[in-house]
Amino acid sequence: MSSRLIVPELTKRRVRELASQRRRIDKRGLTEFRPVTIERSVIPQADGSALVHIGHTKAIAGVKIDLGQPYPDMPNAGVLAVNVELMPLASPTFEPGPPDERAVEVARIVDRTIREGKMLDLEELVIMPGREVYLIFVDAYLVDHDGNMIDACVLASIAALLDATMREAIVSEGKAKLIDEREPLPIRHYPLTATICRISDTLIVDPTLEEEETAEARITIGFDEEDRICMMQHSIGTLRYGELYQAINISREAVSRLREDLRKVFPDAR
Amino acid sequence: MSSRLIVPELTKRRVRELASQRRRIDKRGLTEFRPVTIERSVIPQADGSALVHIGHTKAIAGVKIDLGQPYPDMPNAGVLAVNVELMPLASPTFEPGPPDERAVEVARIVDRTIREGKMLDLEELVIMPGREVYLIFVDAYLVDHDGNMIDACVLASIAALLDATMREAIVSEGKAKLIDEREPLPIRHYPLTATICRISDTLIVDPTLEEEETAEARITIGFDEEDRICMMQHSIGTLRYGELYQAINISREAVSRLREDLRKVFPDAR
Amino acid sequence: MSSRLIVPELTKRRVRELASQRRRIDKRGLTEFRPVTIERSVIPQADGSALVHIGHTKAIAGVKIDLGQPYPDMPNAGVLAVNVELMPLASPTFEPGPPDERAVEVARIVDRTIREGKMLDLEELVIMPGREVYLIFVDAYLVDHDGNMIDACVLASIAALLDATMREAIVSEGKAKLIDEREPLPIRHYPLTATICRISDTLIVDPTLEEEETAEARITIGFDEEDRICMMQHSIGTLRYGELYQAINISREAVSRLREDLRKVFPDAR
Amino acid sequence: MSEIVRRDGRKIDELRPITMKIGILDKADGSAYIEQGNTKVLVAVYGPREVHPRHLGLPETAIVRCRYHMAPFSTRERKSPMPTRREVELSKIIKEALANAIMLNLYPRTTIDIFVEVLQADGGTRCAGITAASLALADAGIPMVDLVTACAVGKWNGKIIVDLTGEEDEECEADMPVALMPNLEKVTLIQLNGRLTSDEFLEAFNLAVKACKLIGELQKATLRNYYEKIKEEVYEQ
Amino acid sequence: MSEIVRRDGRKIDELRPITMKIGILDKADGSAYIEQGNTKVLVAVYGPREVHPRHLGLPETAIVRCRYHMAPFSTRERKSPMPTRREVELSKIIKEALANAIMLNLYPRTTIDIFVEVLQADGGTRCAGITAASLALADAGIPMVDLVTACAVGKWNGKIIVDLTGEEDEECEADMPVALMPNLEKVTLIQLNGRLTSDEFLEAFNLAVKACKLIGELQKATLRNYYEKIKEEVYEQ
Amino acid sequence: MSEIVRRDGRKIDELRPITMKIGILDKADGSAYIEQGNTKVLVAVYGPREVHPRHLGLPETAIVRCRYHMAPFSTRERKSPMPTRREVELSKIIKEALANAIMLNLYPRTTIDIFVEVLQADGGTRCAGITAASLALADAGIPMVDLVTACAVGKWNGKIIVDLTGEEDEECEADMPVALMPNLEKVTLIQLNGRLTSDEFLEAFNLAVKACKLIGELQKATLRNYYEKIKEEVYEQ
Repeated sequence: MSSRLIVPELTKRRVRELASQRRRIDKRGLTEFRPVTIERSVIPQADGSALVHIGHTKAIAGVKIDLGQPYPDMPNAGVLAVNVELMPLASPTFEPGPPDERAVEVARIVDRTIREGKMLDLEELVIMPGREVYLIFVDAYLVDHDGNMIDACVLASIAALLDATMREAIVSEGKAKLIDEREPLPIRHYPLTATICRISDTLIVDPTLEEEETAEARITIGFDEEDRICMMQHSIGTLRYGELYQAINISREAVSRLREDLRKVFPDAR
Repeated sequence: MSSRLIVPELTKRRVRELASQRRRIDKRGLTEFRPVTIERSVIPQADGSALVHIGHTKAIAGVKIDLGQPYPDMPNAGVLAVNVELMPLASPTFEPGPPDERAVEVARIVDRTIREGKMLDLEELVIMPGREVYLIFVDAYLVDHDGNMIDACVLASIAALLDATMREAIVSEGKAKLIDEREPLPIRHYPLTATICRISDTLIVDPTLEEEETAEARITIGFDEEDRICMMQHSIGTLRYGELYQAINISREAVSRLREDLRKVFPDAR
Repeated sequence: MSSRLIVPELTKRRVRELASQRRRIDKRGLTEFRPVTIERSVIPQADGSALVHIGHTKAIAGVKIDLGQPYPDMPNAGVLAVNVELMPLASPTFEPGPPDERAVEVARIVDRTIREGKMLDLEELVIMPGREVYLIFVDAYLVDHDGNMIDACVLASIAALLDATMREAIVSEGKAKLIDEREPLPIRHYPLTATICRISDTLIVDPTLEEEETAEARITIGFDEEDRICMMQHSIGTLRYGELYQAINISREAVSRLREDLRKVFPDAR
Repeated sequence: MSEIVRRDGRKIDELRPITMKIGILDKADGSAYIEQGNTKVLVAVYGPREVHPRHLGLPETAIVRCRYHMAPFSTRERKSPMPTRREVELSKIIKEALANAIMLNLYPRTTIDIFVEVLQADGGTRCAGITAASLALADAGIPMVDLVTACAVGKWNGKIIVDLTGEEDEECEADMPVALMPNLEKVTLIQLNGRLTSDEFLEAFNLAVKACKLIGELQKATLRNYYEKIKEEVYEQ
Repeated sequence: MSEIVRRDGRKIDELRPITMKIGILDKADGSAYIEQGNTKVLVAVYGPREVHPRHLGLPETAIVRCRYHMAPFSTRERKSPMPTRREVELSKIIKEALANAIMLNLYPRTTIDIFVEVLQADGGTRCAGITAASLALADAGIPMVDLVTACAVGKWNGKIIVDLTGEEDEECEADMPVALMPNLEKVTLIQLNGRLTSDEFLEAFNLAVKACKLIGELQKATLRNYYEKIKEEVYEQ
Repeated sequence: MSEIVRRDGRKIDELRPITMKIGILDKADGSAYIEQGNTKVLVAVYGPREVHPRHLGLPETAIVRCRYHMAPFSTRERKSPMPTRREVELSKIIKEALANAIMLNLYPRTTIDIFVEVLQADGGTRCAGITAASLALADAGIPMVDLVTACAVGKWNGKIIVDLTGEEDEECEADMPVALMPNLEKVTLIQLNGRLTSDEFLEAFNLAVKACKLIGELQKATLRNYYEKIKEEVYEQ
């Protein structure tokens, strides 16, 4: 990982000054996301896919579905495997190679948002208990990094799962096989996340790269469609107790606006 | 691996001077171990465990036992797998990452002491020949490194195996399963090692870190309870033929005293 | 990988000067290989083996044959696995560790020459379709690197396969087993390669290390015994269209002379 | 709120028995050991020391590195010694939780290395690790703006409970590790796995604050005893 | 020679529909995206920039590094994200194909890093990658002696065809990716998998030259449009 | 003591046929090849040369690095080319066995790299490797205080025997590789796998000393012939 500073100190100072006046460098409202676009089915060869833009930040996610064995300790559940890569083409600070701790953290956040937010009914993905289940692979790739990679990777992954269909399985002579008929995934909930930063004692949502590099604290909070908190990850700095409560309120509203964007592309999503 | 010297040249000179007068920096006798303590069952979650102190040097070993397939070329033997890690918390010169050549050497010494010393009757660990056997995992961790990591890791591993019990296996419908009844491991022999260094032409047993870093030669010799040599590893420097014979005699006696310490904690051990 | 230059600039200049006069530093003809020797069965423990010299460049290849599962998408074909290592003893610029991009490229070239040149009838290597087939491992090791490692590794691998025999397989109770009777491999074609370099607008065959380091372009072309092109790899520099055609003609003739050398050791080879 | 409801007989707001020891390793610059119920964690601190490779050092501040690692024998099934993605994530998260308390600008161009080794895992290992690491940092003489104290809370069987065991962790509806600087009233780590309503979150967070205060008192008492003992030893000589 | 014979209805010398975009990434110094039939490839260029570690830099020339990588979802079966030997080889080969066109001596001691990411693979990914990388290099403002343009040809069902799909690639008797500098009439990459007679080779190579010329025109048109648009944007301000 | 008892008809104190060659590689600074029965080992030495990365060099002495490696085709079952723990251990042990004989202080800040490649394994590969490496070091012109000579002894079928084959190694009760500096009468490597009484150890060790002396004579004869040949070649010119 290169240690070279990609945001000049001067810019950081400007970001801080503006924040202390409750303003942002790109003139957005404090609790406003950058323009969000969601394109579905961008990779027809995948079982599901989506490309999302959050401002200049771009992430693409693909879902591949196969048959295989369940985990030995979970014979009655399908397998969900989430992988995130910070592609070297997304930023001068990313390098080829196995996922570093930042990529692993984002992968774990995406995984937990889907899993703990109960997005999928994994028990519906069992074909023969203990022997044959669906394996759902979600691969999210950050393609252009202008801040807030977490929400971008979560949004792309959720959208790719909503976009996905799986081939039906038939069992004959004790062996499962996929046929060409397709059905939607057993989606139960619609978790999404919003990331908050504190700069000069001001909380903002959806930080740009400049803001993120300036931030004193960062926390990502996920909500399902019933406004239950389903994921939290405090990943930079410290938060006063009151700020934590405030961050929850801000992110809850930001997520519900983000959910509108999602619903435009997936009308059935709640 | 850091190349910084952790024992100052001045100390080394002092160690050499004393050795040439057949004395040691901590006033021990030449063939005397530092105080040895052995605590068994320190990790109740493991099937067997022990924490040993040899002076300030500390090692902890845990045994986990599971069912699995034998090696294809040894269908009639249980599987023994020994792993040693020099934990980065044990010394400023240890670094996180896969075991380096020092750790691999110690692991191989522990493995050979157990295996060639015929400690376990591996044939007793077969449930269904060629298909299902006990897998014995021994993980030894060096926790505090003040010299003589080899004897510490051997002693902790041997003690953890003596401490261990395994769940009984029942076979039904051609499949083996572990039940909650426990039985001791099939222990046949009681190998132990003692490490000898040469400093200023004087042989000493159980070197401290300062002595080990000063040593001109090092050899580790293992004996079973019938005083048969069951392991040798010459790992630093050269030895005159006579020194080799002398080292064998010194280590034989040191091992028999170490065996007393072991017997206090495991009265059945020979 | 060390970046130190192993061919001095002065030598390179001399190589260039000579080439511009259509001469070579070792006085060879432009389209002439260095002396080639092929020794077969050098590793009796392997199922097939060969050591080749091309001038000072030496490569050794061994073939090991075992039983195993076919690839899921190719149930009716035996498995061919080619591995190439540039052994650190072959050159001051090679270092221990997993194969670097040069070794991988050579391995892929050897693999494609055998596979696309249809040397082996992989379908003849099936014992039970989808379940049990022969696995053919070809391991080629560059032992001394004085240029043209590609042709040396290809030649050693081809010779080791021609030298190889495989144990016959019998099936009993649905399981395949190898017995002690041996039969030759199902060889169908005899691909070989020749490598061409351009230096000072002159094309030469079988470059020495000095020539290879001076070369402006390099291409390796493989032919089967019916003079069909069966492999091409352009690996350094650029070629004018006419040079490409010329390179094909030169390498075709060089390969047919190399085939004479092979036939001396394997009289059945075409 | 405090009737007995839990498998191990604890009240919902009751911590497991906690033992802390300081200065137990000879070679480390600072070390501590904690037992919280059956969870056993050993922590060592090295530093401030030179950074290798040197270009990783920063001109105006110390860097903090952390490895959270579980021994193969620490879990019910043997764990491979290779670091899992969970261990990589927790290493990062624990590093952040502690770095925020350390006066890093006192030691430019150096590194402070924290090694958290889980010897037996029965729930709450990252929190026990942070609590112990805080003591090990103090033992190493590294100035902090406040101790860092951690405890998990969660929702189990419909109730908000504190300090989950491994079994409770597996069965729970939500699990929320929290690390605080209790005097400064600042959160240095918070994670949530599972689902909570906002009200449940508030209840859980308040319970975590309460638990951390208790554990913070234990930390301070442990430190006091340790320094007393050292003082005595010095006087004796 | 041009009757309809192929599974997708194309003539034997007919290219698939090609779309190219330039400058689509914000952070990269140069970027491009290509769709060639169902093959989709994204390329970014960083540099010329400092080399890390520094001893890899060369005193008289820039170095070029390249990573060709397939996304796990790009293939029919999910591909492990770990680089395969094929990806390692293609990274080297693509690097050579492009480095020969770049005026490397203008930027001593620097590196030019090219990242080729295959998003969907349906034949011809290395060629599409080279074609797009050439545009990304132009977008990064890196001087080249000529554009590099690539296209695969092959022998399928006894006929020499151009621009093979994934299906044709699997079924074909020979597959030959070619990259050219079309104005300079120089080959910068040629590989052959499968068997061709010398006559078939000539026919195939000529077809590749023809295809590369066409694709080269598309590259130039795409660049022209892109610069026009930039110019307009500058005037508008 | 010397009746025929062994599977291959050898007496218990009889070595297998040994062939040694020197200077067989063109690029290495020194090289040697040994066949001991069916065991075949190739060794190359590079150095003294600059250390990379440079901070590994030592100001007052050369360092020695060694890789012991078995070719995939060297064993009965194909061996994965990845180094096993056994190979890592033997690399370390062989390095120590040889480093003790080299006058390291003549070449401060350099490295001497020894590559031991087992081409065919039939028992005694580490010993054959050491014997050959000693010749390769001489070939590289690196001053040593004595040659290093190695041979395994063991207990097989109740008898102490010398120079075990692979088959004897598998069946034996004890296997003891020994490396000596025969003139200085110093042990530079000794390992024991299996069990021996002290008396058996003495018998085995004496047998090893005897065997090493014989092998040492062979080494010297091989070196003599090699230098003669070089001298002749020089005179001829």
